[in-house]
Amino acid sequence: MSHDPWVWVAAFFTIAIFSYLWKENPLYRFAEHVLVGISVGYLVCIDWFNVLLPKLVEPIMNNGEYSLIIPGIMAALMLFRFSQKIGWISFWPLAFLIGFSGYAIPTVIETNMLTQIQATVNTPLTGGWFEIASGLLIIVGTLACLVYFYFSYPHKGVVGKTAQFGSMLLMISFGASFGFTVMARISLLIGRVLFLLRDWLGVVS
Amino acid sequence: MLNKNKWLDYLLNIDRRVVYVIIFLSVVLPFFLNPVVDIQPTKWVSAVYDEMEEAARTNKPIIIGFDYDPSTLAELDPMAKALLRHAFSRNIKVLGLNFIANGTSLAAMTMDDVAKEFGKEYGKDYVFLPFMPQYDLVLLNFGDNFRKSYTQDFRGQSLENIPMLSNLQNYDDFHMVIDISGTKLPTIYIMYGVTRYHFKFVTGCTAVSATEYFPYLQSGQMIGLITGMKGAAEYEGLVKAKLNLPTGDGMKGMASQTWGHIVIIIFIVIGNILYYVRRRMNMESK
Amino acid sequence: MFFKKTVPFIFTLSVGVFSFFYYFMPHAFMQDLWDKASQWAIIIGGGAMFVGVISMVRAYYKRATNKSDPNRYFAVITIVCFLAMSLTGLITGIKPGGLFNDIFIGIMIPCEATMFSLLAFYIASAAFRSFRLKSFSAGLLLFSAIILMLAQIPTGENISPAIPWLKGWILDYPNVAAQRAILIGIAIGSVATALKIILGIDKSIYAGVGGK
Amino acid sequence: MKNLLRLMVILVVVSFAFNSYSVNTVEVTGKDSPNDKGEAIDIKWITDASLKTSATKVFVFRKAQGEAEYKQVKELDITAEYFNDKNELKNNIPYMYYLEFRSATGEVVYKTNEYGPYVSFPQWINTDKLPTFIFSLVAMIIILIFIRVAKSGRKLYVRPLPGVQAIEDAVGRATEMGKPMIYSPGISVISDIATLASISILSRVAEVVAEFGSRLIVPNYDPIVYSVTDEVVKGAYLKVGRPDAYKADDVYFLTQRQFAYASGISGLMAREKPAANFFLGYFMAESLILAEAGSMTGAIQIAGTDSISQIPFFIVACDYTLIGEELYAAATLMGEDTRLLGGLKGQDYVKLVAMILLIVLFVLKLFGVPGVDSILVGGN
Repeated sequence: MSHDPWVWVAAFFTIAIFSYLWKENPLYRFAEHVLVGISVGYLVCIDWFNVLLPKLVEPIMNNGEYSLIIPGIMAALMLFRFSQKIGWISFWPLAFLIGFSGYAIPTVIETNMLTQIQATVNTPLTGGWFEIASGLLIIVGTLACLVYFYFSYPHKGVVGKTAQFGSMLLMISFGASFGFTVMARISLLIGRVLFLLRDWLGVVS
Repeated sequence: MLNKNKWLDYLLNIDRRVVYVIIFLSVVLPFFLNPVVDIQPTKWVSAVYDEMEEAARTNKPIIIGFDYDPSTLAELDPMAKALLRHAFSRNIKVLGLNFIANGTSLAAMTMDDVAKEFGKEYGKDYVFLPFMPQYDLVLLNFGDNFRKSYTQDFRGQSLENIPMLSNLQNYDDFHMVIDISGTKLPTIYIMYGVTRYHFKFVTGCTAVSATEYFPYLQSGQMIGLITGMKGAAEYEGLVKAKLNLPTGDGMKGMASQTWGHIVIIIFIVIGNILYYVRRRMNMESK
Repeated sequence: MFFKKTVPFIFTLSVGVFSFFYYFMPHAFMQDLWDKASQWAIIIGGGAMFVGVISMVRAYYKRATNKSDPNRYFAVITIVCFLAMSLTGLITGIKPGGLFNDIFIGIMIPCEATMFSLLAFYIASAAFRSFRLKSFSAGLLLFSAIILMLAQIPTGENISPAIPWLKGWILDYPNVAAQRAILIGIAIGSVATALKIILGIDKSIYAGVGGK
Repeated sequence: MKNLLRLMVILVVVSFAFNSYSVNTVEVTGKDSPNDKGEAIDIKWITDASLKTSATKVFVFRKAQGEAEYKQVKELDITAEYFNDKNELKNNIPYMYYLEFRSATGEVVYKTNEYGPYVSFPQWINTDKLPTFIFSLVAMIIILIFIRVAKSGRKLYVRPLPGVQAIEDAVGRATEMGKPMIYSPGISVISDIATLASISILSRVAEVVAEFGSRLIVPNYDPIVYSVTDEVVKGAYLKVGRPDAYKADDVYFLTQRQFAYASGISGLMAREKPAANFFLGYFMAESLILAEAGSMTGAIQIAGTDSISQIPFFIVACDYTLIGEELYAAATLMGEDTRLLGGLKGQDYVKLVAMILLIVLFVLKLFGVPGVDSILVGGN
């Protein structure tokens, strides 16, 4: 058994959340509401000490970088979002921030489109017949899945068959994702069980 | 006939809490049995191990992005620890980054804990830079000089006073970049970092998002992938086999993982059999 | 009208066009401008985090003061916890070893981690009660899922070495094809979204102003 | 580039011929780093094999021409044979370099000659990004054209989807049975395309419901989305001329906490025993809970989401699932949102360009055309 009071607190909250499996109850609600409050408080402190203090307050106070007052004011304007009358002022800083998505257009095109098409074309087609067939599967499969998500032509004839093949590949891929997800969820439970058994009760090493 | 029908109905509509107890036990009991689990590393995990050894050979530091919060802690923390153990045991310096505000303290703790095991000193062997918003911009600026976005470390020290950083400026000075995250951040690293600055990039991800990253592996935008708790166990196995370091939480969980998977597979199979038997009976009775 | 719509539109358009061309134009002139803009963006982003905080506190404050809400005392707990955590952090600092960190380890980690571990139970229950081979697609999906689940544990290797091999092949070939097509689709979608935002065709990003 | 290499080879050969007493000669070459903002010089050398064993570190020294003293700018491992100098370097100033190879004890094993001068200057255009530039323009133009065309109200073809039929059948069956339907628009915000698509489909479903007087329950996660779905359902009743039949209590805001939302709907399903459930929009981990609770009631379930990691659960627990962009396509077929239609068609044609590009490049590669394997993202 642990002698650290914080471990006992952690164990209490772990069990409180687990109690939800039995049914919704006040203990679970308590833990859930505590979590919301604490995580938002946590966010405030991290934001203050890691971002606003070193990037805004200190440069202005200590180094006299007064031009930073402008983004400081813009950051403050964000908070007008809640005003019924002049909520539109918060559009200004928001408009500035979302403008950066202009950089995303070429980035996305190069990273997720051109590089991916290039890699598909460059798929090595060497080795035995099986390696070559597998390589071809990537090329034909990518095309087939793209055809599946192409909506300007009815799925008839060759196009229909290709799309059908694409949908089979999609199912295989989704199956893999499904299996991985099962694994992930069980890992999360293992993490909590390990905490209860080892850190709290000390029954396993 | 009717009896059998009733029985099937009962099983198919069994109280979910019975199922809960079974899965809970299948995860808890293996911890008391202490079975030995043998795990074969996959090629993408071995690739990460080899690259880390390469970093030790070229004597260059590495970057690790700790971008996870408590919700994915169980999957990603063992992985982070395994990577750090390998790095510190081979005297590789580590620069930690973080873009997930809710996980900032976690990353700092994980780094400190593992550093303590190997007697590594903060500021000389590893440094943790603070949380930053607008990660895309920070990652872009890093290619030029990370001092553009960062003025101090997580502990509030000025970057100029940190000996490890004196010779470091941008991605070129690091052997590789690893991002550990269950979010979209690895993709952001590829988009805003790899595409422009062409560094060696490795992802440690939760199992949920694993399948999404394989196109990047095939295209070479990513050179290695560690997936979930199993990936951590594989890495721990490699480090144990080659460097004889003790294994960690990833390996510890594998017995429970095994039983968890088996129980779920059995559930799917039995559930489907019952469902079809029940449906056939319904058709016959009609 | 000018201040409400035109000014933000000009902001977005100019930053958008500039950052689009910055991608192709590395000249120091562009770089210096970009450095300044991105420094500002990080500060504004830091301020933007408070928007979420305020909106959450407002919602819980409303609930806490609503006398007809039977759960109003839970909302009070949230607000008290929020204040306590913020004050602790601002007074004692956020370095490891302090009270702030203890609360993080003692309360935040177990609550959040346990919340998500509940999914293991849900997935087990769903596995038994609702994952059905209703169609050929679902069958293919479940087949590949079971191969993967077996391959991830030593049992798969013990049944047959073909299982881990098949898993590797599925992930490296059919999966790459399928995910790549999805990736390309998402890429085109996000180009369209970014374009619509920059040119002011899509204004839904401004929805929800005024606290409604 | 080739000439430079040839020159280097000649230089190395020549230096061997004349300096036969020193096997360790290391030639250093430098040039302005290409395609950048300036303030950077690429330095390359080839470390002699014998140095690799005797030295452990390489030190790079630099001075601006005219300056008296060299300054150390970088310390590198012996394996390095390339250094991109960005260390407080200025444009348009000629710089001289030399390298020192030092042993573990710090003793200078070998010192190169001075090389240079090298000058750094900025480039306006990054020529390596030309394919990206062209393709970005093509993509943007196609998308803009179709947004225009769709806005003008012209009919654009979208292929028939089995998913649309599935939704209509489900609505029909629920109406026949006289049981309610539950419609969840997902847990995302109004600016999400998935939410827009869901609302577009809802408008059609609500019309049928209003016409035949069946019951539709819409629990919402986001307050703003709620205000829109409320309008849409109310509007549908108005459109078929039965505004009095609209029950305001059936479209409501549930909660903004993920799991509470899921268990709220689960409870609703157990109570109401719906004939059909629709989960259309963006979902996260709660998808599993919703789909399971729904399948236990025996209702027909139609799901659709662009959240890739949740699709598998919907496929195995629902009767029909709209995968990714199929959701948007179904929305354009069922609703009248021109924004969605324009976007969908524009993206479709960009996709077509991508497919053609893929096929053409692959065929060219098969015929052995040189340079195909780096045509799109070749230069770094």
